[in-house]
Amino acid sequence: QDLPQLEQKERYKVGFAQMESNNPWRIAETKSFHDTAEACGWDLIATDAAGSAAKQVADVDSMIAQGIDVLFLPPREEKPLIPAVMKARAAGIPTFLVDRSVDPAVAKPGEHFVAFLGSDFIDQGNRAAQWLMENFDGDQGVIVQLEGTTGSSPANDRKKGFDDAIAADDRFEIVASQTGDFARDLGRQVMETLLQAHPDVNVVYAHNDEMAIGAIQALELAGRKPGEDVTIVSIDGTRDALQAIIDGKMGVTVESSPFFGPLACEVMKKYAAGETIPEWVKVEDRVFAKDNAADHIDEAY
Amino acid sequence: MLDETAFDLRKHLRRNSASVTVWIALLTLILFGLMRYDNFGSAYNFSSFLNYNAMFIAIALGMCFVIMTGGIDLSVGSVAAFTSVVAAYLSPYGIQVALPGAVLAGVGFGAINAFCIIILRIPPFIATLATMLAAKGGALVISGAQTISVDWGSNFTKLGMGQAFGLFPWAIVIVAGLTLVLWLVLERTTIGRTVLAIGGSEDASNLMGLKVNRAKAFVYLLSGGCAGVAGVFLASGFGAGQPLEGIGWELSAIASVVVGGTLLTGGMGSIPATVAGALLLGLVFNVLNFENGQGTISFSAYWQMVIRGGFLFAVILLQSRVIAKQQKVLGS
Amino acid sequence: MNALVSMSGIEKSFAGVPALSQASLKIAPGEVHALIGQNGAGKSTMIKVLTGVYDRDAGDVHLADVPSRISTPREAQESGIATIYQELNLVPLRSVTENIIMGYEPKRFGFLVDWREGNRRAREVLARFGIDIDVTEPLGNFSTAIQQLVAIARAVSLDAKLVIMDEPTSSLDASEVEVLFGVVRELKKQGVSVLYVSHFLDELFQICDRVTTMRDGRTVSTRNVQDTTKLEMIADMLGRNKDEIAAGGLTDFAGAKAKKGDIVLRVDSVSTGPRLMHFDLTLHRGEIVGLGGLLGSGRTEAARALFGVDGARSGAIELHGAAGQPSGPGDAIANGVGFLTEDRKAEGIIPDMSVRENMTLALLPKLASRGQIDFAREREIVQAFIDDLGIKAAHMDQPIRELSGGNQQKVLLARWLATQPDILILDEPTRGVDVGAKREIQSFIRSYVEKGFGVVLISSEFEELVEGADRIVVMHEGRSVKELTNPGVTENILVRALAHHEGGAGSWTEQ
Amino acid sequence: MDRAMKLPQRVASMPFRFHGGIAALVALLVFNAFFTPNFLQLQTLFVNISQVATIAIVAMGMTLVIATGGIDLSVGAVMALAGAVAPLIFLSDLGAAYPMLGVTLAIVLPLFIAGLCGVFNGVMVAVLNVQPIIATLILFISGRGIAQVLTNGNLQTFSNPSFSYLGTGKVLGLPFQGWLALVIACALFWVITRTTWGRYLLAIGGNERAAYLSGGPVRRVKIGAYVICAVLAGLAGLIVVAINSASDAARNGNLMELDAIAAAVVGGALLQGGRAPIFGAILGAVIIQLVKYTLLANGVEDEVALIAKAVIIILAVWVQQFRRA
Ligand SMILES: Nc1ncnc2c1ncn2[C@@H]1O[C@H](COP(=O)(O)OP(=O)(O)OP(=O)(O)O)[C@@H](O)[C@H]1O
Ligand SMILES: Nc1ncnc2c1ncn2[C@@H]1O[C@H](COP(=O)(O)OP(=O)(O)OP(=O)(O)O)[C@@H](O)[C@H]1O
Ligand SMILES: [Mg+2]
Ligand SMILES: [Mg+2]
Repeated sequence: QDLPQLEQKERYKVGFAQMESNNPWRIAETKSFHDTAEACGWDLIATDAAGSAAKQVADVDSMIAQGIDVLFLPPREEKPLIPAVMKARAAGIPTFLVDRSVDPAVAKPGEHFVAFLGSDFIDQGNRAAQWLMENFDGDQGVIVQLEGTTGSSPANDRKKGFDDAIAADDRFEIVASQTGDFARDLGRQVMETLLQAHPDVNVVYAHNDEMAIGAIQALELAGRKPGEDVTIVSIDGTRDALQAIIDGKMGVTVESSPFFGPLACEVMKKYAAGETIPEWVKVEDRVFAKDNAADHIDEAY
Repeated sequence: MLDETAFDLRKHLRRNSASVTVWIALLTLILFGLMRYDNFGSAYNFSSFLNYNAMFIAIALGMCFVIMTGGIDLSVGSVAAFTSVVAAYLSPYGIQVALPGAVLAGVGFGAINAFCIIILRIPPFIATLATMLAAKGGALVISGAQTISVDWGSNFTKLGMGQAFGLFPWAIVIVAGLTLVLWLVLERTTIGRTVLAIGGSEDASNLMGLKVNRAKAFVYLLSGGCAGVAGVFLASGFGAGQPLEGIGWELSAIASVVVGGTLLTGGMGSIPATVAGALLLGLVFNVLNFENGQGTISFSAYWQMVIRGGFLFAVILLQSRVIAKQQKVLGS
Repeated sequence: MNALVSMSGIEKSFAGVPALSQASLKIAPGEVHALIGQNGAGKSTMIKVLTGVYDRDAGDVHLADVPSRISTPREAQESGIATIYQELNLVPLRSVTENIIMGYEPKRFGFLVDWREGNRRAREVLARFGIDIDVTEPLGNFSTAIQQLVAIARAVSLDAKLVIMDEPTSSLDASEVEVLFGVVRELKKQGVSVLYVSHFLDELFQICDRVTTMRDGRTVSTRNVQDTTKLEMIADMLGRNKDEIAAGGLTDFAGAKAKKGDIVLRVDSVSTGPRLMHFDLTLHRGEIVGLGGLLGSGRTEAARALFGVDGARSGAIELHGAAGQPSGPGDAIANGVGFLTEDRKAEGIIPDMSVRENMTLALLPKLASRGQIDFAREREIVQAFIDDLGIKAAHMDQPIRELSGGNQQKVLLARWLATQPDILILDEPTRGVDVGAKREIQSFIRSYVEKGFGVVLISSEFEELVEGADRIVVMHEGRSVKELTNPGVTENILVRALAHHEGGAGSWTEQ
Repeated sequence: MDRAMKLPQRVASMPFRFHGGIAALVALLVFNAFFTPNFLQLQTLFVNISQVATIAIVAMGMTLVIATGGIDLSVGAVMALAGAVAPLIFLSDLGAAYPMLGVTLAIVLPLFIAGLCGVFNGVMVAVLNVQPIIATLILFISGRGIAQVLTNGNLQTFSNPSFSYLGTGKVLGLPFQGWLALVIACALFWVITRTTWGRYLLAIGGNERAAYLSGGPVRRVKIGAYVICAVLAGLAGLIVVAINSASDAARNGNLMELDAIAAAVVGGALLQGGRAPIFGAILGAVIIQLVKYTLLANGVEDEVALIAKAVIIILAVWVQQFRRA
């Protein structure tokens, strides 16, 4: 079976079904789509599923009912969003998955949806670990891991990527791995507690920058010197994180850019023009550390 | 003869003015949508809307029974998530196994609630709050904190995605059946009447020799079972058991019940009006999505929260006026 | 004689405080057996032990010579004991029918409730009490009297071997009491036993065969009613000598007369709604004005209007010669009005609060300076009232729910006496109160009036009104229709005044 | 002070609800002393005090509301709202020009706005007779939305040492917010036990009609309880913002209502009203906090921790029921 085609025209009715808006990253992503809309000729319908995969499917349903031409979907979960992809295809709407993908065992790019635009969460975790292994100069790395929302796919993948890579280096040991729910305040509280239970910690790996910043605050409150006696590695590349790197409090953050609007526009135009789209339009994530943080802080969100 | 029927209708409307309000509000909102948006009344929107809301209706029905006894069940959302995982695990054996299995799991949590409330005498709010945490934890444990794919090969996904008689999604048929049965249970069975009596006055019900504990256990088991049904819809409609779903479902279910005119203190309540309440609250999302497609304003996620709160405020205000009037008729 | 019920050596205590000790009771088949005693003597507790509401600490209960296995009210019903508990055990939100047939619904196909048949049955049993109302209407829409009768109707309809009535007549008027007696006699004719608890000793002579008296949780005597006198019963109840009591009289109103002073309250044609229309009243200092009327005649409504609970739609209220309707209870209290409500449980006590806190609730604004309570003064005042009124409580910090009804009532009376209102409205101040406490309460009312305050006394007991009030305003359907002035009013005159305005007394129609 | 009441009766009648909570607390402490690494350290105390303060402050407000027979689901949203407003003020031009005035306003104004939320809840409940769960559900849903609308959904980060003192300052070596909670507790305890307002509060919870018919200012007292609760929630929101040097309207106070209710109930509050154990609320908050701490410090997985928390809540409440009977 073929993918639905997209005709070339002036304006498109475009659906963007955001999954939630409870963190700066998501907000920046939504904003990026809104900002792109005018330039790209989109009549944008943006919905918000408030963190529920089920509602996200229902949102897509209501967009299908409204007769959108294209769907951009950051699926909250790998499996539960498959029906949304299938329904869109059945309705003749080409779908692009954004920043997360769905279970490839059931819904395939090039067949059920056009392509996946985004980074590789496992790779992000992996690269954070790589940087750590290259730049850590002690002989014993005692790691605390601050996980994202329990059960969410970025949390699972970033953990897997990091754990797998770090296992290869026996200088490191992960002594505690607890969820901070991707939030700064919880990241701080969890770090405060873990620091008490494991005072010898000298590495913190956080699944996002918000928790990393929280961890830095916890360390400072406890009289530790983040950046000097504790190395902090994280993912996202927010402005606060880059500032922390510049200030020497944080080691590295692996970029996970939320600015998908322009890319989405570009890929959609190409698809409409009949070009073949690769199954995975990979976003090249940069790595921000001491050497380049200052150069990029102005473009960060 | 003629006179008497006319009088009865008036009496009926007077006694059920809260239900009448919610139906009017629902129809008004539908009419508003039909007039303002293209495709709002399309079969696709209609059936996908009902299909999605079938879960919430199922939960609200169970909640309605609990609330009519003067209790509350905060655990329904987490239990639905838990049972969706159970259903996903059982899906290879087909719906005939997965549905009873998941419902049974839900009933199990209902039994825990009932035990804590009836035997340990823990207030329902606290008991079900604890079960909410436990069910969420349990869902994550049994799923290994992953969404669990259903078996797409078995007949399991028919329930959530297939159409009954090629017309309606199965979920709607099931929920309609459930509504009917529960309506009958409430209006025409001893246990239904006992539920209402308990809400009216538990002491009096005890002294009247009603089987109070049995009825209380029944409502919590029922609520758990309804959450189980919702869990099955969740798994089969979305192709996965989802341990993280269900957050806040208990509050929307409570809101549906109250918007339907049921007193939170118990003793009075209506099944159809609860369904209408659930539909009304669900429809707000649908309308907001369509409004966002108008191109005039695009409501951000936070504006949507404000609008939903405002809408709930308006309906509750209206409802509280109506109920106050009714109570005034009732004296004191 | 084989006893239908035989209880002996019953012990029951609450949180270490004994309510029953060595109590016993024997009820013969087909007899009407009275159970009497002061407030807190343990009558209701005895009934609750028998019907499985409470577990007993010790003692034997036999039903027809077989050890009783009743441990819940349900099992009591199944064993043929139907009970009307003292506190109405009905569900006001549900319909009259449901309240009557609940638990015994007629079914179709074995599981669906047959409402048509249920309504028919409900109407049928109510008809025995001469009541014709819309049985599908919520019970709460009807007056206390109707509700009381519905409770009785339910019990009677259960086909029991024993019907227990704990103070069934406390909120019924004379004609309804007559109807009830008719039903009791009928039950007796059918061989059903009745256990009858009442503080109205005169009633016992009309219907009861034997009477058991309790005092302080013990059974003191069981007598044949024919062979005893009221005085003897009272002596048993109080544990005192007959002659001592004979000297006193039954109410403590008679004789005393206060000087009538200026007008403190003038009510001119006040209406608050359909249940109070064009109500007139004047009250002088040093005077007790009684409000007489049948149940539902609007006396409570009148009191609520005076106290600012229900706003007047028309008419005028003058307090101390100044026009002004109180805007609410707080305002009324500040203007020297007090209101002892008729429903002690729902509108009077705060069960978990102490005697002290309950007593000073209305006095709080005066007890505090800048919001801060003066505890020393509070305790002083409370102790004074406990001593004066002879309130029986372990200490002033005991939760009021642990007190007997009569003592609770005294605490509530003290709540209002403490604020020293110029106008004290008492709605059924002695309802459900035993003879001893009743006399005491009445004497407090009298001495309060003698200090120059005015009292509005609402009572369903003609004796209390006739002997206690200086004037009686007769109410009918929300209007003040007649005024009788003492001395010279007798119960007969009062009954005639009431009957004059009441077409077919005792028949109730829908609202 | 109390001659009429003998000592054993006093012991038997008043503080027995505490025993369940105290038993739970002691059990937790003993467990931690043995099994949690480095538990018996001053720093542990420090960390726990700084974390428990917000729960305790909100739980005390919740206790007042519960004492009237109500409940307040909106506390988390109010935290977010107050927390969102504060940085808006001291980051504004005015705040930049007059730093002291900015900080003062940044504390007073959010608390005032929180108070308005309390007025809204209170009026809904006391005047319009809407059931408390539903009345406060409205702000639960939209309060956070309003906060996000105000900040456009953005995280606001700042560095303002004088404001941050709320969350990071120390007095006598212990966190400022801990002292704050203690002061509030003493003040509220005084209000409840010594003032007419407190007496009316308990009377309303015990029997609202009786309280009204005895001249109690029912509406005013109820609204007051919701206002105090909301203001305390607002204060907690400010503390969270101050600790983090950032205001996150989406997350601030998330799920706080559940913790606060659990703390109040574990501390001895009765959901049907009539009881306001303020120090019980603190005890409850400490237990909730210690449970969190224990599970975290011992590396218990999040999902198992949820189950453990459920069991502990049930046990703590059950022990109290048991004691009572
Ligand atoms: N649930 C209870 N908890 C504590 N004490 C109780 C309880 N029920 C009754 N009591 C106490 O037991 C004693 C007997 O009370 P009971 O209600 O049986 O008296 P009674 O004879 O029915 O009085 P009344 O004529 O006022 O109805 C009283 O002292 C009362 O305070
Ligand atoms: N027919 C009725 N329908 C509805 N409510 C009624 C009816 N009659 C009385 N009530 C209610 O019952 C309460 C008891 O007052 P009632 O009408 O019996 O007046 P009353 O003359 O004060 O009689 P009582 O002797 O009981 O004090 C009142 O507050 C009133 O609201
Ligand atoms: Mg009694
Ligand atoms: Mg009356």
